[in-house]
Amino acid sequence: MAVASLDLREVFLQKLYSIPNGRKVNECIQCGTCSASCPTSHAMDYSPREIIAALRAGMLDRVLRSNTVWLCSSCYSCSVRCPAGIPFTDVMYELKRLGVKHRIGDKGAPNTVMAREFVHLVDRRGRNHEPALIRQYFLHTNPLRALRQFPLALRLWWRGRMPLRGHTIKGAAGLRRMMAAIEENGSK
Amino acid sequence: MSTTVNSNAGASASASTSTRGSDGRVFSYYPGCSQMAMNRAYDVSTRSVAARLGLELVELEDWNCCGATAYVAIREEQAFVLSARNLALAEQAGRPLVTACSGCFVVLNKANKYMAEDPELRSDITRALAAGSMRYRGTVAVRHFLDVVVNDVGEETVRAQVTRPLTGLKVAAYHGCQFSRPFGERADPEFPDTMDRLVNWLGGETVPFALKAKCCGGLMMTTQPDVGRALTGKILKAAKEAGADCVITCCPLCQFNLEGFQRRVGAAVGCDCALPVLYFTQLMGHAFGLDARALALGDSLTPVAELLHREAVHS
Amino acid sequence: MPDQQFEPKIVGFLCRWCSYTGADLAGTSRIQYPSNIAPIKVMCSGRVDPTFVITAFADGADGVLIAGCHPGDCHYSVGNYKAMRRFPMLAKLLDQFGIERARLRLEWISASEGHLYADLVKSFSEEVRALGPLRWKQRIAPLCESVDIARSQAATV
Amino acid sequence: MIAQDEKIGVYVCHCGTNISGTVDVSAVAEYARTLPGVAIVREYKYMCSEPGQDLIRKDIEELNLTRVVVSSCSPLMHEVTFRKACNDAGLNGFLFQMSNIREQCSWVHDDRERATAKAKQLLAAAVLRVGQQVAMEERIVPVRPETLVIGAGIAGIEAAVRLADAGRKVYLVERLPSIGGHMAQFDKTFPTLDCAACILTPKMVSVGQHPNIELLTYSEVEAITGYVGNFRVRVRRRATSIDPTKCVGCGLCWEKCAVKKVPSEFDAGMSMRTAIYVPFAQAVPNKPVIDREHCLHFTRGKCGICQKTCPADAIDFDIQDEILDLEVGAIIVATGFTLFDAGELARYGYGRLDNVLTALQFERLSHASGPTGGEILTKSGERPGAVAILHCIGSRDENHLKYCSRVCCMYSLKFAHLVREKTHAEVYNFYIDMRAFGKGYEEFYRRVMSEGVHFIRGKAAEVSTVAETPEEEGKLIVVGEDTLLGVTRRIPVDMVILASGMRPAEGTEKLARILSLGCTRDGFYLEKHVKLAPVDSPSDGIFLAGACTGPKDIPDAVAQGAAAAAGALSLIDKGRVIIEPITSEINPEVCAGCQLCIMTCPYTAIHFDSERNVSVITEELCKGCGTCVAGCPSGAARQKSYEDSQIYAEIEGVLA
Repeated sequence: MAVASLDLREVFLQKLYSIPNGRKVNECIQCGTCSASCPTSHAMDYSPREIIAALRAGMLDRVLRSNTVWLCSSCYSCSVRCPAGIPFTDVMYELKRLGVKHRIGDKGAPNTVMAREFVHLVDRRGRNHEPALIRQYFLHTNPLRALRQFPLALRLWWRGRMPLRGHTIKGAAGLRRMMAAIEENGSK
Repeated sequence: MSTTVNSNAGASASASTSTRGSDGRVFSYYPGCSQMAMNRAYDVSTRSVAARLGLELVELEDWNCCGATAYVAIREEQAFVLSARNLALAEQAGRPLVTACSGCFVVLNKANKYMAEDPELRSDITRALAAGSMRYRGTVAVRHFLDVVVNDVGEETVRAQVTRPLTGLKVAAYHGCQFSRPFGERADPEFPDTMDRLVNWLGGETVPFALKAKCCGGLMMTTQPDVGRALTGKILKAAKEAGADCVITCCPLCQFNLEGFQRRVGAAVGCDCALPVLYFTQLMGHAFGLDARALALGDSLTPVAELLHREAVHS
Repeated sequence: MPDQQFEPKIVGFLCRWCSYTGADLAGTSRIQYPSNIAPIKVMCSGRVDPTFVITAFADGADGVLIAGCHPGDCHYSVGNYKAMRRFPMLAKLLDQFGIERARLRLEWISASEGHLYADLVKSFSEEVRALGPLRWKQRIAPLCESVDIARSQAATV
Repeated sequence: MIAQDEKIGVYVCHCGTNISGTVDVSAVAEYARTLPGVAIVREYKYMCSEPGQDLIRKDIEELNLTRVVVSSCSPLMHEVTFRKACNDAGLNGFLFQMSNIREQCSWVHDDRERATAKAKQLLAAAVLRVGQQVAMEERIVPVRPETLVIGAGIAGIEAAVRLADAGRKVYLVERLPSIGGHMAQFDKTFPTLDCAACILTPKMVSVGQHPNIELLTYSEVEAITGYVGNFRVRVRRRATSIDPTKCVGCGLCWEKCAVKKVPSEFDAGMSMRTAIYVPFAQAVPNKPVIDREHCLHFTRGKCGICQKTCPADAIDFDIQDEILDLEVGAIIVATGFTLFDAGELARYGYGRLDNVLTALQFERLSHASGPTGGEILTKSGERPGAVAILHCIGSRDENHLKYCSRVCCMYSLKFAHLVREKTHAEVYNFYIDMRAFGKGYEEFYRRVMSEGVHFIRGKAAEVSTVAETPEEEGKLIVVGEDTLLGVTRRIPVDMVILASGMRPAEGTEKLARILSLGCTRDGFYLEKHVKLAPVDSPSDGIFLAGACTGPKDIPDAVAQGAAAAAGALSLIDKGRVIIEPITSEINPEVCAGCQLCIMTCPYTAIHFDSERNVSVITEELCKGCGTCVAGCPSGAARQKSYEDSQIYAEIEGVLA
């Protein structure tokens, strides 16, 4: 049973086509430049080229369930090399957002957690606070692994690189109002 | 007749806003969240060398998160709002915006461009900003500090500041991804030579370094350590094999990945990956004769001070 | 909101060498654009007499386009420069009549720029649509006793 | 205003479904009946066909039509056809008008109602306009029998030889010191593998010896004036510093030349040449030139060893550029292509890494008279064990050349074959799509596959030197996805050949301006019609051949050269040409003598008759731009075929 319904595909295509040059996915010539340029494609279930093939075949479900999107590190190598001018990094972002929003794609769990925690922090304070982010991240993923990071954390703390308190911007309330406004806009 | 007057007025107005920035000396400085915590050395050294070069970096008042990679992955328009708020603040200040963080640079620059290109996005963001009583007209230039130093300040001024030339020091200039990609406005997107030129002005030399703009793995060092280590490992290995004494970076995330995990990374790629890693600002500051404190050399996880000390003996 | 019911009429004076050929290319490439423009072929943008423009407005056009070869590419070396030099004076004349300057455009379209021609027609149609109908009879005709007077003014440009 | 007694025939074309698919042709025809002066309206499937034209001819004869309007395609397409049909039936062809309801209506609007409304507008404009038209005589001018051919690559050579063999005089202008073009640099030619020199050299020799060909090498066209049949051409012959009447081409001068380190253009930088040089052994003319940019006599004012050495006393440092003014009836442009600069794609390492070659460099490397005598060797002089050929370098790429360069697949196959044959190396072709469309091409592809060449379906992403395994140490590692496997492969090789695409030759844009030719977005010359008039330029009397209109292989370039020659010949042989009467006139009765027109005329075609105090146009010089008409304050100037009254009628029509 496909999770990604036709509707979701429509929503995705609409979003995809709204980004600059998003429509160019239709012009992919399947040359594989993206895959061979991607520093992490070896670890992906589907290479970037295959993701585009799957998208065009309407197999959004397959795409979202793969680990591929969460292995994109936004290095833009594919985007600058793509002979069809496809902004593939932006396509990946769009897929990440779709997966997160519809909670499809468990394979990306650690990255999803990282991204969610990041958003929480920034929404609250207006800025990121790295020590808090890392703490939250390991709490929600693998607390045991946090222990292994302890020596590094200690070294950082020792050098003053792990400040305990984060900073909240003065305009936090205003920023929240802006976020509310854009949220409302998006739900229209 | 009236149009002539209007266009003149317009021209002089825009000229006055741009002159304040484009005399090339005064910038709104955007440090970025990372420089407030784990990578404060970059902030400290950036401010120190800027002062030496006669650049006035005025910290952007009440700046917020740029809307970074991790944020865009969850919510797009919100991320643009975050960027836009910073751009609006910079516009208010009437100065171009400079940041030393490649991640922040790409996010702010991209938001700026996309808003300029996409009227629908622009109007959505304008409405959101208005909810917080702010406005962005799209007049701010977003710059990377490295680009400003090399392309605006330039060779003559930089050379004039050098008191401890980096004679004999072999440097791997690791530019990373997001300094020159995706737009490649000021440097080749795949083979940037911005830091190479700079090191040369400082009296040092850079080694041929094929992986100078390959990916360090970014956040994956934490979320997918196997993948991250392999990427970082390749870079450190290649730098070592090229005969580099150290690696310099222009991005806090690259810096952290390259310096923070060298033992485990070495194990992953099966070679010794221990190599001093420092910000280009630290290296530049050292050549300018600035002391270790002004460059926060003590923050380093790699033996940077020792390297520079040795180097100082050289010269 | 622009009046969705209003379909502006635009007359396009296209030079035969570049712009008319470019518009033909948009056709052979099947690039779609709004039907608001009606092309009139002239040999050179330099042939476009200011009175043509005034006549078009007087006869009911809401917008007028003059399109020629890019500067430096004129089939007749410099005809388009003449058009260019005439243009500001023509714009001033429009001011006198109270016709919005945005209703008249001078653009360069080469024989290979079918896509640009289509884009131009799209954007110009939208712009004129936003301005609304010209209403020469109500707005401008009272200012000059007859179209001939308007034309004769144009002839001095 | 259309006179009472006019009888206008209106013909609306369906053009199959090209027009009728979008425009309601019957509604347009119905509307035409309401227009003033219209006597008969017909619609027909294909007006341009013989039966379609017959309709017009018959109606003119039987109904005594006084004017004719056809609503169909662009006048640039069929105006001449219908005008002739009218003439045939005894109606002056200038009493005919066309309305373009295909290119500028049915093909660009998908809304049936709106397209139909617009077709009506355009038809009304044509009917009102035709009412203002007047019968005119066609202007007939003689055509000069000489032809100018610009560019002496294989297309230009073919055109020149064909014309010369037909007994016509040809001026063949070539920018470089020798004719031959790129083909002279090639080793073998696909798919037959015959050697380029073997088939080209005889042609080059015949050009050099042909009594009807005046060869102007080391020369460039600087200016062209006039019109079809009567062009005046200014050619600059660059100073060669050699007196060709004395030089016997013995070669002593370049043996003695002190400057020996100029990268050879002919060898694509793979060898060095001297400052006084012949580009290659079979050059035509086989006489040297002095490259003044590098010659010590010109750069430093000393040295003159060549002059001292020359037994024929042929070297003359004082020779100056020479300006020639030629008169010709036709012009053939065959300026060819230049290779895409692979250095723009830093990731493939061209210019940065040794043994990364362009296609032309490989041609020279493999050529028997090339820098290695035809042996395929790496820079260190060894035979490669593995060679990669990367297709589509620069081509089919949004960021560089958007088009397919057409020849690279085939020359890559040729390279693969040559490498296998000469070195037995493993050969890896990284390709996106294999395009083998020509005669014998697919068969050649099969043959090369059977020779054991590897084909990897995927565009190479980069050439790396960072080894990840011991086998990769010291090699060039080509990284690309094998898209058929879905696996990224790293292939260590000793040599990489970049199959660079083709872009317009340097100077194409400049010549376009000189000749008033249009260029496509890619920078190649625009043909009059890409399918039906591929060797005609939009300007009468100027023809296009070879790669100057887009990438071509040798057979296509030769075919175009011959076709362009045929075009020029049919023009010349006719001896006269009909010129559209579009010139301007000044009515001396009305002219106020202000002389504004004299200032606006781009052709100095207007002079002032001080006796009568009026301006006068010389018809032979007027090209019919109409700028003087637009600028005439008194309305004395008028342009035939584009009279003010006709334009006004058209304005009225489109706004009706």
